[in-house]
Amino acid sequence: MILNVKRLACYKGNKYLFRDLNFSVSPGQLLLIQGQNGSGKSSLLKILAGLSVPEKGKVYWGSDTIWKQRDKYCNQMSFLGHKEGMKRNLTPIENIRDLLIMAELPTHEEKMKQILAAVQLQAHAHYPCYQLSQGQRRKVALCALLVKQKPLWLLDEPFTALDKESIYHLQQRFIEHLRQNGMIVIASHTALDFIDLNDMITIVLG
Amino acid sequence: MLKVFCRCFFSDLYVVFRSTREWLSPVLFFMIFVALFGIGLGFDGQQLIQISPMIIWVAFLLTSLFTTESIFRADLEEGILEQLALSPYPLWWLLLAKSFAFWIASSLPLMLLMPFVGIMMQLPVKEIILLVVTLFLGSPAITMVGVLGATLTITLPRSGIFLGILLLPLYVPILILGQSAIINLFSQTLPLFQIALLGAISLLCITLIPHAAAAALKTAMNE
Amino acid sequence: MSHFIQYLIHLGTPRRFYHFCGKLFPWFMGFSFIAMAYGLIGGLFLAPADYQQGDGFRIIYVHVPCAFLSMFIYMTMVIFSTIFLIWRIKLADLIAYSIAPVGAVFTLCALLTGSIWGKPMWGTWWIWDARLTSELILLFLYLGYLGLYQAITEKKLAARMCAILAVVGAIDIPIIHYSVYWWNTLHQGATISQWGKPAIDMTMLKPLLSMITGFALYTMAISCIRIRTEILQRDFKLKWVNVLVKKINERH
Amino acid sequence: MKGIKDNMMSIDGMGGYGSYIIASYSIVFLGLALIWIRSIQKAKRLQIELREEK
Repeated sequence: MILNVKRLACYKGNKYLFRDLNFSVSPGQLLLIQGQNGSGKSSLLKILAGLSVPEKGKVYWGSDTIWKQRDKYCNQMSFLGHKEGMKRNLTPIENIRDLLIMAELPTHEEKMKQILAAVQLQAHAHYPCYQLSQGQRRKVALCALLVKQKPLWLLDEPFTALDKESIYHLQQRFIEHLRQNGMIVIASHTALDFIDLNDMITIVLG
Repeated sequence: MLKVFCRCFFSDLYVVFRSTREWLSPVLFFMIFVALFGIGLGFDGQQLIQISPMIIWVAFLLTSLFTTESIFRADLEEGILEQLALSPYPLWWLLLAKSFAFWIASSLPLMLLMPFVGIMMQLPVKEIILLVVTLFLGSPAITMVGVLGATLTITLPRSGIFLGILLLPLYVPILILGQSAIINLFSQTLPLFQIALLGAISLLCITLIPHAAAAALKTAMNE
Repeated sequence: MSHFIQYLIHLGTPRRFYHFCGKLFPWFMGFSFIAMAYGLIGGLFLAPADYQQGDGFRIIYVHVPCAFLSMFIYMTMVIFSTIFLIWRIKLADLIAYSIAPVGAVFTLCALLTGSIWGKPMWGTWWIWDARLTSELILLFLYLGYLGLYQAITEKKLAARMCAILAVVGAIDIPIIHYSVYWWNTLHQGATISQWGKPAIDMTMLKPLLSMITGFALYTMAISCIRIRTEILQRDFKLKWVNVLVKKINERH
Repeated sequence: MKGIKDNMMSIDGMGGYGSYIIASYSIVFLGLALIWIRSIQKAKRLQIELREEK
């Protein structure tokens, strides 16, 4: 499966954020979307996720557009936006379980704990999320992403509020995912300093 | 399909019942509202019996109006709605589960209180039973209408009183039917017609509104 | 029929519709004045006094057109909102939004004249009967629609949200009407809404029909202006508007 | 002609309904005028705006 974008245009607040955008991401590739604040990074990512409809252009997943095969596409993609998608009153374990069930996946308690342990959150596994810091919540959300193991990851500013060590750890996970023929799209205004990849495409918006 | 419904439902219930303030404050509001009327009219027992069903109905509607604003507020801030919209399951199904949970959390406590409130307001047993029955049949419609209002105003920062203007027209038929059911009982006839109609409206709301709300929510995500 | 549909599609672009409205406007306005003038003269002077209500019934000539148009405009809004929701034709939403304030004013007029009429007839300014209640709720629906449209800053979003609201309201109004109606008939028997039903005399009916037609044409004329303004506002940045403005500037 | 005249006479007195009739007619036509004025105002304002813009 290839993610293919053709002649995409996004119109917001009386002007075009971008026009005639063409690119494709194939298995094992990472796409980095860069640009200043307000240049349309998040909007582009939302379009790719199918959350919003572009002014013009099409997004293909394989041979068909993502809007035609929405259920199938949603099944092969995980999206992490600005907001974590974590309920404040639920524990990390419960949150991850919710996300897994919503994605039609089996829930292994052990596996979830393992992954939480890998980011030093095992002690917090059974406390409500409002006790966690911003960065810790972000980590939980990324854990959910890792457990889900969907081929395509769409990540909006995944590194905000994370410490250096976690960023390093996360980027190792990215490389692992790419080796298993996964695809990653990242919107970020910082460069990926730890990753040294041949198969990286960069788009600069604005 | 059913599994995801249950998951969505229970996790919403956990969220509400874990924070006492969230489910208790509407109940308290309801009690205060009714008690104020009771105190104000307390010396005239006959008059109280005449209008107390109306007071309880209005208190119920106002309480649900105040809770309506918060249905999706937290979910929007936490990004849950985006995840719901991206689930392979149809959004209306998930919304139905959420609405059901919201109904349990907001309407059920009030209905359980009804016997006590009814005694406080000097209602005879028969009327209390009828009040609970009509509320039970009407409240799903009230909740669903609230869900629709909440999705329509989801992008507004403070929807408060404006939501009232939107929801008032939609509350009116339910209020009228509930009210007329009780007035019928005063004249010693069993108001089966109103009860059936209330049930029908609730069914209509349960089947149609999740679709409308899902469409509205998807558009709101677009922004 | 297919020619007609083709013609409609041809009109579907804002630019064509703008000019179309411009051409229709004087006709609507002219005929509406004629119809209203006949209605006024006929209603106030030619028609005889009612045998029950005396001259009080003459309020019918403004009340009924207002009430009719308030419902009619809402129905039109609902139809255009449905078209917008199904086929996503932006022009449909634009028309619905442009006529909504007109409908709100008519609803308010119908309510006020209704209660003025009610005072001498029923002895009270207001009763909660089916027609008055549903008219009041209709006013709230109009206000809700307009308020929501203005409150949501993202206009595309506002359009869809309001279209959904309009359609839901359309289901709501008959339910309210009949629930009050049944309530009244069950509870106190039909007492209020039954008077004055015998066959209406032609000298009374003709001015009424003429008045309704006049009001409807007036609404359409006003709608033409409002729709044109709204089209210009939404297509502010487009080329054809530039050309149009240049042409008007040259003429001045 | 006589019939019309009779009716005119009754309008003069209006059988006690005169104030109600005048009130309702004036409200409605005030309403009509109001929509008219508002719509024209809006159109004019936009026209000025457009001319200044271009």
